[in-house]
Amino acid sequence: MFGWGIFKGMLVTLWNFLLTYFYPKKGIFTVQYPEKKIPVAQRYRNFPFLVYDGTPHMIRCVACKICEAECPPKCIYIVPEKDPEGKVLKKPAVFDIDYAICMNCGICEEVCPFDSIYMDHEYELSKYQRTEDLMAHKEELLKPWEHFAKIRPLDFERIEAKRAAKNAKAKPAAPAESSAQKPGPGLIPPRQGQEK
Amino acid sequence: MTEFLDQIFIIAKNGALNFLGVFLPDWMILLARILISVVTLVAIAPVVMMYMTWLERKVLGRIQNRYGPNRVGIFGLLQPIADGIKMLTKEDLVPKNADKVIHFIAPMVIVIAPLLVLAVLPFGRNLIAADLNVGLLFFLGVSTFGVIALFMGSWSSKNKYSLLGGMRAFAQMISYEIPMLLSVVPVILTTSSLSTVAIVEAQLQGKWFIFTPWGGFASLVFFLCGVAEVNRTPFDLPEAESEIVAGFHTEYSGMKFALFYMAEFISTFAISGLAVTLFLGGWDGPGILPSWFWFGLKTLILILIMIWFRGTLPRFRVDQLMGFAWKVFLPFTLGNIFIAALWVSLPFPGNFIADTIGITVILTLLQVFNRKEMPKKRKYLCAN
Amino acid sequence: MNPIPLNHFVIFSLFLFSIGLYGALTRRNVIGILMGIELMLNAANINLIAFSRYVSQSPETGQIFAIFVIVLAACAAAIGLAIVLAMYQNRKTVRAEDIHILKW
Amino acid sequence: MEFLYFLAKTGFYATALVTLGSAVLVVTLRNLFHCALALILCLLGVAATYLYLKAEFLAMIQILLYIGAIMTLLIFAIMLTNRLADQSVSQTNRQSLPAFALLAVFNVFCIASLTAVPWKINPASLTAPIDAKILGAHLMGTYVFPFEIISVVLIIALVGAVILGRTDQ
Repeated sequence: MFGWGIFKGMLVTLWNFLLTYFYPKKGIFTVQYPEKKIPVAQRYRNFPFLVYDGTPHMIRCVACKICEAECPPKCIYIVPEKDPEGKVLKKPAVFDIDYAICMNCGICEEVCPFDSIYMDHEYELSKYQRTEDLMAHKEELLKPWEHFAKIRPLDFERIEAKRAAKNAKAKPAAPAESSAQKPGPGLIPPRQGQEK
Repeated sequence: MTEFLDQIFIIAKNGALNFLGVFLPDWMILLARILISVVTLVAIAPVVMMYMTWLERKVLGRIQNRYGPNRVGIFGLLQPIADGIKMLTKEDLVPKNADKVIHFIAPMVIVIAPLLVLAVLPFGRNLIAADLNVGLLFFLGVSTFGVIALFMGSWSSKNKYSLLGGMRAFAQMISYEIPMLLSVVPVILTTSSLSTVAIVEAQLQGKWFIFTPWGGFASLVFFLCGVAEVNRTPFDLPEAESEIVAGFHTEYSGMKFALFYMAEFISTFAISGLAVTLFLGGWDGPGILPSWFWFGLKTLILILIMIWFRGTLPRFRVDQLMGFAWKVFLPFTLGNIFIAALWVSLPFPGNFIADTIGITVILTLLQVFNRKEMPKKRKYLCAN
Repeated sequence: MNPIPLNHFVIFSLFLFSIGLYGALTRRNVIGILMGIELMLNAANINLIAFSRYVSQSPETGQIFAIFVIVLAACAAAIGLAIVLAMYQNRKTVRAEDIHILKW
Repeated sequence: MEFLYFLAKTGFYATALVTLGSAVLVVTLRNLFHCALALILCLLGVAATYLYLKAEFLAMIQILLYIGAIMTLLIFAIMLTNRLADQSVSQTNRQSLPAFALLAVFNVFCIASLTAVPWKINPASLTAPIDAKILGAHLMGTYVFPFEIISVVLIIALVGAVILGRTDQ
């Protein structure tokens, strides 16, 4: 019959229209953004942040500049602290990451031997000025280690285990060799599992 | 109580006039009587238009499994006001070598046509602005005005796309106006009067024309021609963004563009109102609820159907668009007039049989002659 | 309430007719001439209806004639514009002066 | 109520002025499209005069047929032939002055003779209501023969127009 296709098409839209009212779970999937946010996956990575234990002075970074060398777009800038006599200390005085250039590849996280820089989950980063505001200085980068535990619990356990093993080995002053990687409970966490 | 509710607007108007009558000469009262109905119509039309845009965006959203606007106001109810302000504050461009005078007048003239049509619609029992005894002809005459204004807009902006869009809109509206005219003739034939109030009175107590065999098809044709007359999907080729930039209102921005938009929505309201008056029994409904409520409800249903069309149907190609009007609608409406004549002249059992035979004959003839254009049944190879 | 005197209608249609005639006589563009003719036909219509309303015994005759005049004006306009289009396509001109020799 | 009838009569003279004004515009404007729009305004004025003569059906037919059909045709023709109609050259040919003089004389002569005639006003037909039904009855009754001939003429005219206007492929 002539208009049969049109009729079936109209029924499909009517069905969707009614679905959104009477059976919203199946029908409508819009998330009202500012009020509710879609949870981010654990392995999601955005701009890096520096870790400190306890107080911001106890910064883990020792200004070894490996990440500065390894960073492909060269967006990290480190100046180590000097004590009054001019001896270089093992703490960064200036640690800048240019968010405008950083392509959040995560290489600095992998090469850092002191577990001091990790990729963050923070994505609401809109600023007014492209040059000044996007240049993140040390103070803005510093975040407590508990923050890392909150956003990436699985990696947190794996790194804690690794650090604990290293400390235990260092204490009896045995020569440190790289301990076998403890097989974590599967590196890619299933999506549902992250809501612990 | 229902009688009071039904005539509430008339009582309010008479009350106001009696109050004014105290200190105004009587001829001024006559002018005031006319002025009140005119002012209410001209005030209500833009409000109706604003909230039709809101309704359209909400319903379209829901069809596409998303919420419509819900940020401005509780359910996005202030969204039309926000749109209005946006349109007012937008810069108003006039192309350099455009025909300044006509470019300025066109949006004004295009809004006049649908507003004039509202004067003839019977919103409720004796709730009509101007009860002309040539009401229906007035509507059809004035709807040709929109065509001319549309062409003024597209011709004066001296832009190839708007001229092309204007030409297509011009051709489409003319070729859909004739079937619309002819689909109204059976209604005039049965009620033997052109006044819209008489037409509604002929359909009281549920004897709506849509239930008669010729009425059902004539209302379908009238409604589809109305959709085409208003340039809405699936006949919205002239102002489709994908084909020719924005058709005839390419060179318009700011408030002038909003006027084109307003004209489209008010004529949507007017045409669905008229379809209700002609075929769905105007304000006829069970007595409990007031008469103007029934008119509003039926018009709302028709507007929702038009929005439903917009949410589902793809757009016509130009030649299909024209071919559909001339090859399907026109022959059908011509035959339909003959069937309506049969319906009026024959006694009760005879006219049903005659009409059904007549309609089946016409439909089969249409199918046979349009065999070439009808899309073949597509066989999808990977269907099984 | 005395109605509008008949003479006013007659003078009004006379003016309209003379403007139309002036347009038809002096317009250079052929479509301008057609517009002049439309004006003259309208003036005639006004006279028909005015006289049928004021003077004649059966007032509807004037209106029926006016309907016939409108229909014939439509035919005249259709044929006139078809001729204009044919002229435009063959002789590439729209001016009335260029068509002054009877042969092609 | 007297004031209202006065208002109605002045209304007629206002419409007459507007119509004559737009008629003059039709004849004098350079841009043909502006002429067409002035003609539309003039036709509307004529429709308004029909309303003053209590011929509503005619007024609506005028708007529907004249503005809806004939003017649309005219605007199509203007648009199709617009490329050649250059506005620089003067739009009126040489006969404009003699034509104007002749017409002025003709007008003066007509007005003098017309106003002198005492028209025999028939008051009955002034208020006789004429609506679509009576017109239809007469069209189908006493005037059915011209009605049929008109439809034949229309068909012939339209077929002729199509043949004339058709560009031979």
